[in-house]
Amino acid sequence: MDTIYYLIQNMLPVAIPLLLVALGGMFSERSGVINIALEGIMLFGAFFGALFVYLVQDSSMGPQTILLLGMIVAAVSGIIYSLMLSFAAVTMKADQTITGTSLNMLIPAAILLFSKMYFNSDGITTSKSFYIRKMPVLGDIPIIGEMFFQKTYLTVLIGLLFLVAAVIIFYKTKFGLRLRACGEHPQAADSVGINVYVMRYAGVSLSGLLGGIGGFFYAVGVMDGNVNGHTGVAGFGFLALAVMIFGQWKPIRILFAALFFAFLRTLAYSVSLIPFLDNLGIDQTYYKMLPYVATMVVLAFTSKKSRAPKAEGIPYDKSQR
Amino acid sequence: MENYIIEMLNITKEFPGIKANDNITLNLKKGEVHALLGENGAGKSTLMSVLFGLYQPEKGEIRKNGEVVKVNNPNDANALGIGMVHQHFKLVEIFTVLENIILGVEPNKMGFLQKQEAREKVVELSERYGLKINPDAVIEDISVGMQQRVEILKMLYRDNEILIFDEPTAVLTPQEITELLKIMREFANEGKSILFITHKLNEIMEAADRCTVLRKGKYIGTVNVKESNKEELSKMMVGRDVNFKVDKEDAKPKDVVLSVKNMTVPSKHHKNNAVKNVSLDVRAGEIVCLAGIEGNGQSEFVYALTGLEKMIGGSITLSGKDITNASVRERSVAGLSHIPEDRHKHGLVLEYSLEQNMVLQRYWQPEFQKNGFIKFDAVREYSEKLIDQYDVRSGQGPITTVRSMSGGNQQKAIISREIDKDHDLLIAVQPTRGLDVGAIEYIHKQLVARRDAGKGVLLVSLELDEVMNVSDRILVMYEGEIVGELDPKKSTVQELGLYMSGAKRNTKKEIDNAG
Amino acid sequence: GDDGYEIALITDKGNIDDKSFNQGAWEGVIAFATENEISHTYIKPEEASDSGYLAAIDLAVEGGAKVIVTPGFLFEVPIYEAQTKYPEVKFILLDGSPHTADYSVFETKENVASIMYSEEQSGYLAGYAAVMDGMRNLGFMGGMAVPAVQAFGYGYLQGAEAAAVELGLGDGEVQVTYHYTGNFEENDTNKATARTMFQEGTEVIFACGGAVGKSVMSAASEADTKVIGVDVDQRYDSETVITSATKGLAASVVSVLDAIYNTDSWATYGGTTTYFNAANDGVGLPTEVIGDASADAFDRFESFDKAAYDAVFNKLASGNVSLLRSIEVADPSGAATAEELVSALNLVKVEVTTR
Amino acid sequence: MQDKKRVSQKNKYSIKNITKGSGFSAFSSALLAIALGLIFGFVIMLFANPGSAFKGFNYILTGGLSRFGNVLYFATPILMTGLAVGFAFRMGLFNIGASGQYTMGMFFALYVGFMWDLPTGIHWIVAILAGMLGGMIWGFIPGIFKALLNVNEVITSIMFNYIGMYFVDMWIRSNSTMYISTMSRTNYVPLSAQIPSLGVEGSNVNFGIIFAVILGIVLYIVLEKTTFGYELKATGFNKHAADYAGMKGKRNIVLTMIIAGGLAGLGGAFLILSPSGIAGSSMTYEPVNIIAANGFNGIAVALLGNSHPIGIIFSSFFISHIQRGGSLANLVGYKPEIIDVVIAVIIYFSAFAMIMNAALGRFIRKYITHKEVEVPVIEPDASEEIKKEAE
Ligand SMILES: Nc1ncnc2c1ncn2[C@@H]1O[C@H](COP(=O)(O)OP(=O)(O)OP(=O)(O)O)[C@@H](O)[C@H]1O
Ligand SMILES: Nc1ncnc2c1ncn2[C@@H]1O[C@H](COP(=O)(O)OP(=O)(O)OP(=O)(O)O)[C@@H](O)[C@H]1O
Ligand SMILES: [Mg+2]
Ligand SMILES: [Mg+2]
Repeated sequence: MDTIYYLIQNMLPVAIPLLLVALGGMFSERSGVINIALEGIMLFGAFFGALFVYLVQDSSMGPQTILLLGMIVAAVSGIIYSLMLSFAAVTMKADQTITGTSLNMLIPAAILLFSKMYFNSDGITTSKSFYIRKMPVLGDIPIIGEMFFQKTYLTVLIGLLFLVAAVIIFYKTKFGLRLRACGEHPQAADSVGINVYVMRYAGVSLSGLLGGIGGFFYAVGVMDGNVNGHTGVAGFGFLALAVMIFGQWKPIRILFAALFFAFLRTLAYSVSLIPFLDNLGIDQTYYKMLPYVATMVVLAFTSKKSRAPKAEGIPYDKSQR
Repeated sequence: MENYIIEMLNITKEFPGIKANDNITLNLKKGEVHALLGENGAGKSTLMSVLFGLYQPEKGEIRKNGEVVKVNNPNDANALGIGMVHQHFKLVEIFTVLENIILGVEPNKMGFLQKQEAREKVVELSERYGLKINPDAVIEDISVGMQQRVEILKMLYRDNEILIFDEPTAVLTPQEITELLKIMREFANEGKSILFITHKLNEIMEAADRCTVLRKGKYIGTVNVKESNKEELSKMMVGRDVNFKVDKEDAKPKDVVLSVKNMTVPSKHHKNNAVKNVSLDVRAGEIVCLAGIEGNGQSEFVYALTGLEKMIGGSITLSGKDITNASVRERSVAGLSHIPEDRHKHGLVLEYSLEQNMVLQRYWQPEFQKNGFIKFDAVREYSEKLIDQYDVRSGQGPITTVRSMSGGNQQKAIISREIDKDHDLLIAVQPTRGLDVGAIEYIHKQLVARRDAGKGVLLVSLELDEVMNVSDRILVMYEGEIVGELDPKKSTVQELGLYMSGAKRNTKKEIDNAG
Repeated sequence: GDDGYEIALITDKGNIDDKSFNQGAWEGVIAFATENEISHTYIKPEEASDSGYLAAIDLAVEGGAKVIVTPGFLFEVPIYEAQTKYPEVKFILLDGSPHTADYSVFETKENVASIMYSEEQSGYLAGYAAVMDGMRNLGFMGGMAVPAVQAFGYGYLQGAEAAAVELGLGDGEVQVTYHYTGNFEENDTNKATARTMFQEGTEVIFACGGAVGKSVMSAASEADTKVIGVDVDQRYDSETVITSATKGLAASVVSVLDAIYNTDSWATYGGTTTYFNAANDGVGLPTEVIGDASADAFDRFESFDKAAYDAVFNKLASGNVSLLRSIEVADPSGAATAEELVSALNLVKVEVTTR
Repeated sequence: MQDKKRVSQKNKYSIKNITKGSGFSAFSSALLAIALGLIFGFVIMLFANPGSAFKGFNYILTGGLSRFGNVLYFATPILMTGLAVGFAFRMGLFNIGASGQYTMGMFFALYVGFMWDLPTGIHWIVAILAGMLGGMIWGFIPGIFKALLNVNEVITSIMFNYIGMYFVDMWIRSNSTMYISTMSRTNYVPLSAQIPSLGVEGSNVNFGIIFAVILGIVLYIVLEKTTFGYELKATGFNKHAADYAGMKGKRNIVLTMIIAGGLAGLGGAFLILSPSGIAGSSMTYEPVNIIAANGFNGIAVALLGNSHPIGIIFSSFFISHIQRGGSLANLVGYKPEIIDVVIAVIIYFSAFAMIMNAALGRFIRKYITHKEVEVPVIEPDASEEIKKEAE
């Protein structure tokens, strides 16, 4: 039982960034813009979130307050960075994959440059701990409390709130309806007076917001509030893309996909706790590959029938018939 | 001055290199059905898009009830009570009917959708006008006719009083057309004003009060339909007398070239099969036409025939050779030429030059390559020959990028390529779609010439006139099955329509006897 | 400065904040150069290869460097070349001694100071202290199995064994989980590994791999367990750090630079290999808290104190304890098996599991 | 569409003569993007340290000239990965997996270099070929996933970058001939397996660059002169038309990915088998679980070179050139990462440089040749005649 608690407690802080970023990708792609830049957006958000933490960590603010403020900083930075994507992809009608790739290349280099210039370092190292031993009230609920609200981060709770918000926005609001229309049939949306450009900017900006927060939550829950230009977010942005595809561009499925990956990843590092696996004596490396291999296996089975938003990747041109 | 609800005065709209609308004036009375007639590219859709706010004209003004209004986008149009059913439906396929109807004018409380409210209104409207729909059906699952009803409901839902129909009948069966025209009249009687675009003179005669004719972007005139006739209208439209009949002699069918037995093809869109157990023969020296309303399996049938899609049952024999499992290339070599339905999707590599496209089916033949290296001179020579022979016009001849060519000439390029290639059977799928009268005439001649040269021709068309005029034998496809065989000389368009809509069908035996 | 930079440090693969060689050496350079107002810089090689390092040295010389600090054994071959190529430039090579690529010739020219550290002594003190303090379930997380890390680790085991013997514990009563992370990074893999170890009951982990320590500390603070730091005194990085097995990287660089610029005694270092060990106070556990003379550097132990430390340190310094710094390892990655460790290091009281 | 037509009608003064024209505009677009990227870099330098900005910028622009051997040396691997990305791109495949293919190629080359005993003169050639094979295998996998299972190659490639890297690192660490644990890196490659040097003083530039350039030219010929190239580009432009024409789309996808992988693998081999100026030394590899950056630089090279093999040759030289300059800028205190930033910015702009360029061109034409540009208005049907006349 301890092991199960342990696995869940360790899985969630990993699953949440994946979930948020994949949700971000979903908003962007369902509005019609392929967002390969998620990796870069995450890193950008993580960097500014961490920079904020670094600047205020010695103040008297409590860690959870700092975390919330840092989240806002990360969200805003994510949005700003994502505007570079929307500008190129929506306004300038540039190739979305190329733009995304360039944005992914830009940010690690910029972090290295900046950090070396100002900190003589490869990134930002903070010293604030955001770990929560036990959340008040919630942590006392039997079983559930120990699984979800002990030995964890506030990010888990916030992440789940974001999921709920995303589902509601996506399916229950007029904004969501319009956004989805733009990713499927922008001409149709245009013909009923929806501004496709604005909706795509909105979709990409939401991915910036969620990507930035996801990046910061990755930094908090996985990297202890640190960020550097070398490891970046370790391919989490790309994994999130895979999660999004696996989740068929739908929020609840994305949640399960994110949990699935996070579980494998946690398992990979916890082999020695699980006697059955430990006894197999398989090289650690294979476990490290597991999330990536699992992605491939899953995609191999789901891709045939996977259905991407119809208009994604195609710049919308009003004058094109 | 009469009391017009809408006046479009001196509208000029240019696209790069082309004046789509040149000083056009159009007046719409309240409560009338006003037809807009013109050849392909005459500027009808453009004019309507200007009215609907999709395009901004360079010159001219729009008035509503005598007051100048600005229509900068569809929202403005909507506010002015103008609604439009587009030539190509603008529906989001994965949305439900209801979602499509409310899109853009969603009833909401603080941004949250209030679908129940919308549903009530939609159901009420659909009952009132007899536009049967299921609000929860997903668009991709419903028929084209039903989709059009959704488009119409979209306008009604917005309480529009000026309704624009851009070629609404192109995709409908004669029966559905009659139904639609009735509904349009009903709208007019209710006081709504209708703008109705069509190429079909019959429809205008039947339903319209007045008709405005455009030609090559210019305004030709407006007539009262009751005081005019088909001949006058068509003359206004093309500027000369039109010969609607294709000159050809009777067919002299010889051996069977193509024999399809029990073909079954699965659908990509729904669970049913798109083509169900279809058998047919095409003989040398005849034009067989596969008629039917779009979406009844003709496309899938052709794709399976040419090897672009997989079939799950049946067999195909071409000139005595079994090609059931052959690849696209093998079928082509065995004597199949294919003028595809969608020239931009399948027929051409738009970024390639004309000459590169001319050898799209043949680049691998020894004539054009040696050890894998392309013989550029041979390609040039060959394409020049085709260009010359088939009068394919383009800016720079063989090196023109095909994307820059007009649709008609793109089509000519494909036809020349497919005809010139050694073949026993020519499959032509909607070869005249979107082309003007001149080009259509030319293509019909070519098809007949192929027939007369002793080739089999399988024509797939949605245009009833084309079907009746060009073919020697008509097979009607409905919901993936061949439901009737007709002799064009002995049947009427009405009869054909009944088959197409599934209202009438031959028994299997009758078909066998006829064939 | 206008005429370029007089002291240049070339980083190996990491950056100067790697919590390891580069950082230690760079701190030494900064400390000395700022105090003495000498221009200084660091250069990252374009390519992590011998010729890439040599090219970086070329660039530094081109930029006006008179003294070049090269942290890490990866510079052994490049320095062998450079010492002849630039006879007028002084090189401080940490943790290595110049030789040819095929190891046929070892030669440290007059213009090269080769510096080595007795990490096994430092590790010994850490292991000894932990067991003496009452801990029985120990962990070791090294970076990669390079000589310095191995020496720390082997010393750690030997120290634990020595303390167990001294305490008269039974065979196998002390358990050590021994692991190389395969990198010198702070990352979630390392943190998860540490977490897992703590979850299994490990009381303290000797985090011996540069930035790996950050991961371990964070895992420890979450699990309420302890960490032993490495290289420099890491008590300021985290409350969980009870002590650190230090080696005087910065101090040694400062000493050599001081010899060059201030005391004119380059000859003591130039042309030879100098060992920094317990005897010359080059390694050990911290005994003072910076900025607070009255504070007790051993306050995070339960019972182990300065007196106990001094006793064991003096034994080492006097050369009475002989320690193994390297052992025969079959695995090509350099990771020893439990059996290899137990037999080569004569462990009886200490039981080892590797991971 | 209409736009191009108009130009072609008036080709007396048009700058776009379809084939040459598009090449030209790609070139000038690249220049525009480069200029913007460099300006961006300069602005950063001004911010960081205004005093040395001009000196530093001058290093970046011209520094590479004095170290031409190294420019070529460092261009070799990125030229190969650039070709790997660019070639696949022509087929419409975004091969972001060049990194993994490169790493695999490097491992295969190393393996043959260390484990096979072959005569000097043959050994390095076999090792290079082995590298190619390694890359091919790692390109084949995403190809198969794409062709048979319809899995997006971008995701597959990224996953296989990681998988490949983990495999290689594991294999290397467990091989005592190849790996020196005390150095945490591979051993020196046997002399017989090293590629002969070109003997440029102070540089390891070797025959690899010559092979790489030749391969670039070969690819150009394949793409432009052969039926395979014809098929490949046709598929890239319009895969439906390719199917319609009976081209074997799936086979071509797999083949393209194999070739692309082989190219990237060669890049890895060229790099790891490079000779060293220091006797007995060589390139080494550290199995520290880091994705090879040269694979990603290849994306930059390919995009800047407009996926055209000859363009890629030049863009690899250019990128290597400013990278060397960036290292020199170290001398006046600038961090070489600035070059990576500049490159990323260049790619960002190059994604829509064509559009900017066209807009710029229109603008210039409008104000310079004001009258001529006055678009002759063509009536829909009259257009045919006018085109006829223009011929
Ligand atoms: N967005 C556009 N950009 C450039 N040219 C256009 C555009 N839309 C229409 N045109 C051109 O303007 C002319 C008029 O087109 P329009 O669609 O209005 O014709 P139409 O009368 O509706 O023809 P059809 O009967 O084929 O629907 C055509 O030559 C067409 O190519
Ligand atoms: N959106 C557009 N932008 C620019 N040119 C266009 C556009 N649409 C059509 N054209 C051009 O206008 C001319 C005639 O177009 P039109 O739409 O009437 O052709 P079409 O025969 O209907 O062919 P298609 O079915 O391909 O549209 C062609 O030269 C075409 O390339
Ligand atoms: Mg139209
Ligand atoms: Mg048309």
